[in-house]
Amino acid sequence: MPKKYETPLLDELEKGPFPSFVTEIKKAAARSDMAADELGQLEKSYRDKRGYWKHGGIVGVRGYGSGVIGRYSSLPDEFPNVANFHTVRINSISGFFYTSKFLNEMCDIWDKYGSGLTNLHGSTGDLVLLGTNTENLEPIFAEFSSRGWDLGGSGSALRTPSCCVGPARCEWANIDTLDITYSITQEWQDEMHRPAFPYKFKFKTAGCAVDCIASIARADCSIIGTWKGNIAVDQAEVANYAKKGMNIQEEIVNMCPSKCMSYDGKELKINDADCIRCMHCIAKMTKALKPTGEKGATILIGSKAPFVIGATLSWVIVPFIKMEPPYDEFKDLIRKMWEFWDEYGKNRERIGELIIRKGMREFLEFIGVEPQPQQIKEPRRDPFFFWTEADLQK
Amino acid sequence: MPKKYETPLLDELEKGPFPSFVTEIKKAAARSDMAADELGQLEKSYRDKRGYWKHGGIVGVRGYGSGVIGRYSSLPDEFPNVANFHTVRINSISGFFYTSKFLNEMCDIWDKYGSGLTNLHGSTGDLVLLGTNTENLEPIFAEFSSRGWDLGGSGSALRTPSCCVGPARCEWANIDTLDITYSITQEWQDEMHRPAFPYKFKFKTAGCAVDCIASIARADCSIIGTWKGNIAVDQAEVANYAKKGMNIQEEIVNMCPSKCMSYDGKELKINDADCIRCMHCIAKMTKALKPTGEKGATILIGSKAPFVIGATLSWVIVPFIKMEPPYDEFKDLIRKMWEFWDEYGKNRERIGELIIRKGMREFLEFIGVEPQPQQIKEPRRDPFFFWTEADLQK
Amino acid sequence: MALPQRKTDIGPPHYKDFLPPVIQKNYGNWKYHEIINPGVMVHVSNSGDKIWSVRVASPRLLSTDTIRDMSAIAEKYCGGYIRFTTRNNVEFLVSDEKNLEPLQKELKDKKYMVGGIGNMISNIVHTQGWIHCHSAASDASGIVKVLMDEFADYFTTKTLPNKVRMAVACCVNMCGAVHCSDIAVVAIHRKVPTIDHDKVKNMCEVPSTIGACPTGAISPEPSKKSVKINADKCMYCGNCFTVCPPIEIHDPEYDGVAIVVGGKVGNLRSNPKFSKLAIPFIKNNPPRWPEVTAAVRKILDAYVADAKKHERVGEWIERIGWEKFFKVTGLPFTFQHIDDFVIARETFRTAATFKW
Amino acid sequence: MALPQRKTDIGPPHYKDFLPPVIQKNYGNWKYHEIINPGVMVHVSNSGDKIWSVRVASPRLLSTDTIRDMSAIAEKYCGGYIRFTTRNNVEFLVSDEKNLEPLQKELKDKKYMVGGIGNMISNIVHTQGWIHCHSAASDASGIVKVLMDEFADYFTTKTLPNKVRMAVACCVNMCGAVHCSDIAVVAIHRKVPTIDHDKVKNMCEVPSTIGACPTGAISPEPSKKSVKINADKCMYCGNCFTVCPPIEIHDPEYDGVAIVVGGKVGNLRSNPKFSKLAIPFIKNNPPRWPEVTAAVRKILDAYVADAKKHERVGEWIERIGWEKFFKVTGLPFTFQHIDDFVIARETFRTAATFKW
Amino acid sequence: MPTVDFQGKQIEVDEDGYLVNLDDWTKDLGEQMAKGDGLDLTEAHWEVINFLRDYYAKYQIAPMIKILVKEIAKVMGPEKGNTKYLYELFPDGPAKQACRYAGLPKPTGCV
Amino acid sequence: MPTVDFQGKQIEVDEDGYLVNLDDWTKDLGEQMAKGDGLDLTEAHWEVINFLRDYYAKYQIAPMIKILVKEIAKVMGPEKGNTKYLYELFPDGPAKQACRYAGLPKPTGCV
Ligand code: SRM
Ligand code: SRM
Ligand code: SRM
Ligand code: SRM
Ligand code: SF4
Ligand code: SF4
Ligand code: SF4
Ligand code: SF4
Ligand code: SF4
Ligand code: SF4
Ligand code: SF4
Ligand code: SF4
Repeated sequence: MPKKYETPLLDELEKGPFPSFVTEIKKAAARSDMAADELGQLEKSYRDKRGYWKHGGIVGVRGYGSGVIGRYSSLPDEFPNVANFHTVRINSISGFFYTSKFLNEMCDIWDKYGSGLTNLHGSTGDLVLLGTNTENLEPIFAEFSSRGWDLGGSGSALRTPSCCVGPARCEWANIDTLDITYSITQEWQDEMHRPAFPYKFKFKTAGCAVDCIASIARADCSIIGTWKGNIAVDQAEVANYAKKGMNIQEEIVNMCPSKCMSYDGKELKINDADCIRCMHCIAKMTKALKPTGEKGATILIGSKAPFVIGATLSWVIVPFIKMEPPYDEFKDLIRKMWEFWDEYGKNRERIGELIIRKGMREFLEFIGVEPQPQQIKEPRRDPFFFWTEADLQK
Repeated sequence: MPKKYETPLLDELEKGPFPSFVTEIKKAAARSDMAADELGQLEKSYRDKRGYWKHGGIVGVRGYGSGVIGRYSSLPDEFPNVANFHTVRINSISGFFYTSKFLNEMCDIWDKYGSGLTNLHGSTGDLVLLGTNTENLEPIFAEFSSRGWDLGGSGSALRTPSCCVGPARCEWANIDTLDITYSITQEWQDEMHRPAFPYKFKFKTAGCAVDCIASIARADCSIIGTWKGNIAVDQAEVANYAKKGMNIQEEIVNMCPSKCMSYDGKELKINDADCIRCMHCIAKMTKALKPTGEKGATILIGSKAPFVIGATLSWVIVPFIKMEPPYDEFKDLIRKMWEFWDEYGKNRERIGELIIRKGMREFLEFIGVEPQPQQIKEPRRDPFFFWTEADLQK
Repeated sequence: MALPQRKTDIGPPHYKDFLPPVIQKNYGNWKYHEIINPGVMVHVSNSGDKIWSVRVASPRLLSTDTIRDMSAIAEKYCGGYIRFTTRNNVEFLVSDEKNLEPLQKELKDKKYMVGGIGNMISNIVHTQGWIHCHSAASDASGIVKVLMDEFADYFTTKTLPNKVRMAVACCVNMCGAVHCSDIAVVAIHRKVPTIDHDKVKNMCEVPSTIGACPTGAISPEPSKKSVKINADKCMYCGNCFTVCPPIEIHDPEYDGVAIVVGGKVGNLRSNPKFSKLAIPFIKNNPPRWPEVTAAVRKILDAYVADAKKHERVGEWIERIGWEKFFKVTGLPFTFQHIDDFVIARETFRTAATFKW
Repeated sequence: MALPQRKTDIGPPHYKDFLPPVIQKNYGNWKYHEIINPGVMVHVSNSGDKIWSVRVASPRLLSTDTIRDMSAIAEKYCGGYIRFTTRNNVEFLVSDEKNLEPLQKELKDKKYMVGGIGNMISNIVHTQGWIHCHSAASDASGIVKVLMDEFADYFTTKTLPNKVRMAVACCVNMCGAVHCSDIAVVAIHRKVPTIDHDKVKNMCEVPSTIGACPTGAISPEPSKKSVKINADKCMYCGNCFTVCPPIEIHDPEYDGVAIVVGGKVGNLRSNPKFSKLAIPFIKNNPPRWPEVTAAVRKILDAYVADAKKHERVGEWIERIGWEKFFKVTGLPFTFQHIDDFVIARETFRTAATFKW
Repeated sequence: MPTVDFQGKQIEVDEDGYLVNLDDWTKDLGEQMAKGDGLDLTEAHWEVINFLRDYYAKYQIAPMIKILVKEIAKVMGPEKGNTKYLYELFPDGPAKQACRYAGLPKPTGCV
Repeated sequence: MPTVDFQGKQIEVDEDGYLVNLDDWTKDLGEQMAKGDGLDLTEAHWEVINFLRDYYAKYQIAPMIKILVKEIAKVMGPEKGNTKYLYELFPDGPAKQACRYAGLPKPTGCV
């Protein structure tokens, strides 16, 4: 029987309509010593208004440098069952699809070797097994890998790529987000499991500019589906939207950022040459509007959290690239980017920070991409700029 | 008889409809040795595609550290009459108004002591006497100052303040630009004539947000007239504009940046609370619209040319201040700013650069101005910020 | 019991094996979707096939008990097919329309919170907090819980001008999308870290520690083989603490959260935007952080009252102007709001235009 | 001849003494103005009084001869009252309507170029160039002359969607408003400066020189009591040359001009804007820089063809997008266009939206 | 604090077995740590460990993996200049094992 | 290059009279330069000149005027800590005269 802690503060968080994480921990704590001590320590944190975990430890499974986040309690005597309490990152499925069969198996293993607590999912997209002891790591890995599952990334390595639901259940996907994610994950297993980069590297793939995976905000490489072609308009459906009460002028035409639409009460017209493919009109009138023509992706690089130079959003490197299996052109491009990073990156320097430090020119020349106005919002303002010897001879 | 140079290249610049500066130099060169050598040296520059002037010299008049720009030819043997060829900056009149009487007197003095060439005006706003020898400086100063004129600024000093034509001939002036300029010029003669700042300091005053003196782009302190109150609409005049062919919806309502206007074909309505006083509607319909209520100025600080950190535009420090003679509140504010600059400014550091380096807080606290959202376009994005001990106790 | 044979570098299973048959068949061939109610949407394929998704809220931190329960439900109504969304909600994937009602009923009976589809407040992206991270300056799960309780009706029934994406991060590492959320909470410190000098030389790489400081506040202290911090330059970010264990930054007395607003990631209408500081600090007040929910309520209410249809929070604020945002919300404007970090000058108002 | 008694610190005369009586009377009491033609406008006071302004172009560099001539004209028609504009045009201030026609006639007869009022190209703000400045990488007056010749009809007769403000600066010190002009020319160098090491120690403050470099390319060369330049970091701005005479940067072979576009200073409609790089380099080709006039013509024509009424160049470009600007003008996009200076990251396209 | 018994002395280590006092390090202690993991340190191992120690002594930081890999390629031949080889030598990874045997501080942060 | 005759030697100066070789400077040369401008250097003048020389020796730059003014205030009393006083001492200005007599490089740029 696991120890039972008094948790008057946490109990307050079992009230209210939203499902309670405290209830979840309590469920596991009923069976697991680890979960019980987690609960106890958390109550103490709530009382003292501070965490009681120490700096990350270095633990893992044989042959891998990543996939496990080491964690030690700073109160091991008080909470011995979380004295060491590491998380295991299981590489999730593209699009976060599961079957009950797998989930039940996963629960069996985790109840046996871990706290019974999970995160579905971690922010990066891993299936996070939340808390186990050092000695259980190898068994857990054996159980999962023998069933065809592998660990995700951590450390200065490729992180578990993730994507939006895309073509599996969305009419707007311009690219096969699930397949791309699967393919790059498989391609770069070594880069994921054996940290050899200057710092972490994340891929996120969205089927369109709606970006339901927030790729532009939190991926070193954001792959965003797009198209080259017109938006086909089904005028009958337009009329339907109007009939159902949509104010097409206000809600659609006036909100188009490139002001390339017009509506005379009957016909909705789009000047496609000026459309910037923001997805607003399509999203709000999905039955009436549909992109046509060539499909592919825009590749953006560099988003990340605030350290050290402030948060960044990814920015355009390649405005358009075809994304068809086996994605060789894309993969070669990424390899060149990594080469650049490998060559010039400092310890704990994300690729985006490096490009900002070195300048776009060095990066683009290295990876062999032409300068294009699509890469920038606006040209430079100050007349300070470089000329290579070759430029001067032109 | 001044020397006559062959100027085949410059002669090309006497062609065409626009008045030719070459013709001007030639006119003066017909009488002045200096102007003649200026012409000759310039022709050589045109041939060799490079200037032939040396780094600025240190020359001036007794008791002043500024007002004269020393200049020496790097070809003194070839062009001995411009071997030294300094410019004298005469402080111009507020609003650049002159009388023929003064202009003629000025020409007399300048023909006697200088090249006969002028700039009306220099970019800062001085009446620039273009080119004379060292020995003529004192006589020139005596001639001008005895007639009630003084030198303008140069060096690390207050520069000649300048302003738009304002209330003298413009219906939109919210403040008396001419009087403000005159008053600060008189107040700070010492600061103008005896350089004691870390670097130059420029005032420019515009009567309204149209900013016909480009104050926001090139003044350490930009004073821009504004109002607190409604825009009075003369609907009859609105109708007149419409009748004369103005598309009020397109040209006025749709172009209003704060989208606070509406027009139903008859009445033009303004939601004044949302107006940002950009001046567009007023400028395009001057007979129909007129600001009412309290008048005053917005004080912005910091614009300058690109060195060292890139060009800057001035930004808001005081959203609204009354500007009435003797402008004490304003002058005290400026004195505090100078104190701050004096305390922390590095050599050749403009006040704007200093504020950027030190942060707005230190500056605002020093000068005693509250933080206000009008000072910024948007709040900070990264959660990195300071707390003073006093803040923590709040 | 012998362990099964481990394998390495096999990667995750192929996604195809986890897709319901109707999805496999209509993969990439969807025509449109319709939102039936905040908890149910249907996607219709060019072939006429349909798939219904029923969404329920999840605290993300799930016990195996709950997962087993969800599995059981999925087996009963969905052929065992279930997915998670990118914001950690659960989606039951229904291929057979007749299962739709019974599924919804069972979910309701079991007190699952159904909703989140459309112009709603969906789940709050968040991080580990006191549950598992050494770096946390507050708890994430607790704040998420109280916010979602407060706004539950916006998940289940009441719609908004557009989606409102919220996030909570337990420190400025921001392991979520706080920096691009409509409304987000980020935990911060406010005191200069202390250094256990004796340990630095054994546990800490001095150059990395110096390099970690965004403001250059750290310099070597050679006498102690350690480092020192210039208190005037330190803005308590904690990055030195991350790279150097003998540095301590937690201070329960002064730790708490900031609230940022107006970010977004989608490209619709306006470009992706960073969140900006709305409230520099609210003290940690567990277990229910009432000041935080009240503050978010204030911002949300102002948005709901004033935004146009389809306008996101950031788009609304940009339309009315930040000065008006502070006015309508009544939030005080402080020195902390004025940027003094790397791109500060780009945030200064280089124009004479603003509202009073 | 004895000199008159000098005075100091008296400042300029009072402006009142230079205002025409009608202005003195109606000072601050103007009601509206009307543009009669591109060379004439009238301001009408609340009292009903009027003042007409007749504007003529000026090369700014004026000989005393020309000034005397203008004075004479002013005396004849304007009671001697004349003013200069902030863009260096000359305005004859007419108080008596009957003088208006004869004045215009005389101006035309004397080949003064009348115009510049309204939506025109007014005079080009510019600087010293080879005429008087050591720093010049090109000549300003010459380029202004050829541009104004090229676009003379936009000064005298043809109107534009809005004012087009041009500027020319002879070096990156930019003693004009190049950085905020609709279209501007700025002279640049393209070669790393050379250093006369022997002179540095006598003529030059080493720390100031190091501090002057925007990119930190300069470091001490203690052996020579001089400085050295890291060629990889130098972007030829010439600031070291400004502060340290033994540094030389002129190189006629490689000096020339860049063209920047889209800036403005007024607050109307959109906020003041910086100019942005359109053409990184055109070689100096005196006396008439035909490539410069052709390039500006190309940009202006595209603006005239495509801009809406009242749109400034920068507003037009922002509406169509920079990618389209390069497309419609046919100007090549190069590495030089991509910012790599202090706020570079703010110029990167952090969105998936753009035109092809 | 946990300790390990080394030649009769109690040496302090942290939870992951890294030295608490770097000065406690000796070659033999490194050998013993490896033995504890079931590893016999060969010359190839020592090549790595020594490089780590030298690098740390010089720069006060552990080298980035890419630097280590390049060094190995230089010394042991290009076919060994990859992380695979490093993991053959140190199956738990260079951070977990090589740095520990080398008596460097525990690598932080990068998780 | 112009020169000045100083104790029989030809000393190189630039157009504005600043030394071309700073090493040529001596106290007497400073005195002579001042005489040329009709000035007799008093102790007050030397206070300024010496400060300029010391400062330059230390920092390799001429002090900003504000620093000079503060120094004077410190040494000579607050009522003399202003530019007016400096211009009384050196009517052509500290840049044009004091720096020149002190044998500093010609101040540049700030025009
Ligand atoms: C588990 C997770 C939060 C969660 O609750 O979901 C997480 C947890 C930690 N992150 Fe994170 N990060 C997680 C996603 C993120 C994200 C979001 C994303 O990947 O989409 C970010 C922002 C995007 C980015 O990459 O910048 C993120 C930015 C960071 C940073 C800042 C990195 C930077 O360059 O600024 C750190 C600091 C570091 O690397 O030392 C960090 C570090 C950490 C550490 C390892 C703290 C540390 O220094 O030891 C946390 C371990 C917590 C623990 O003990 O369990 N974590 N971290 C997420 C990973 C789960 C998963 O694999 O699915
Ligand atoms: C004469 C004039 C240009 C003109 O043809 O009109 C001018 C001429 C010079 N400027 Fe200027 N500046 C002139 C207005 C400006 C302006 C515009 C303004 O004042 O509105 C600017 C941009 C705004 C600003 O202040 O930043 C300007 C920014 C500079 C700079 C860059 C300052 C900076 O902080 O980046 C320098 C460089 C310096 O100070 O060393 C400079 C330096 C110079 C020097 C003194 C060059 C030097 O280093 O010795 C030039 C002397 C030319 C000569 O030999 O005649 N000049 N200078 C303008 C002054 C005339 C007058 O008094 O009316
Ligand atoms: C299921 C999910 C994808 C997945 O792979 O899991 C998803 C699914 C859909 N999104 Fe999304 N979005 C999902 C995360 C996102 C995100 C990412 C995030 O929140 O971190 C965004 C970006 C948010 C932002 O911009 O900050 C996102 C912004 C949108 C938008 C844009 C809203 C807007 O106008 O700004 C739409 C279009 C709409 O609602 O009209 C959209 C539309 C849709 C559609 C209608 C797409 C479709 O045709 O199937 C899907 C159902 C909408 C719904 O839930 O209201 N989805 N959607 C994610 C559900 C998360 C959740 O549990 O709530
Ligand atoms: C005379 C002068 C002021 C002075 O003190 O000398 C002046 C005078 C007037 N300006 Fe101006 N502006 C003058 C320089 C400016 C400047 C400054 C500059 O160019 O460096 C600007 C800012 C330009 C910018 O934004 O980059 C300027 C932007 C305007 C505008 C705004 C145009 C717009 O819509 O963006 C107006 C309003 C309009 O034209 O509708 C205006 C309007 C006016 C009015 C109508 C004001 C009035 O009611 O009297 C005056 C006659 C207009 C005209 O010339 O077309 N004035 N005007 C300046 C004449 C310069 C010249 O010779 O051409
Ligand atoms: S990003 Fe686009 S394709 Fe992907 S789920 Fe969202 S709307 Fe669909
Ligand atoms: S996708 Fe966006 S830019 Fe294109 S037409 Fe629709 S709303 Fe306009
Ligand atoms: S700035 Fe305003 S007040 Fe001054 S002249 Fe221009 S429009 Fe008139
Ligand atoms: S002044 Fe500008 S913001 Fe105000 S109503 Fe007129 S156009 Fe709109
Ligand atoms: S945001 Fe900070 S405290 Fe929270 S999980 Fe990430 S690193 Fe840990
Ligand atoms: S807390 Fe942040 S700002 Fe303060 S010293 Fe540490 S790294 Fe620097
Ligand atoms: S822009 Fe440069 S070259 Fe031209 S006058 Fe100014 S400092 Fe001299
Ligand atoms: S030219 Fe400019 S960038 Fe080059 S060394 Fe000199 S100051 Fe630095």
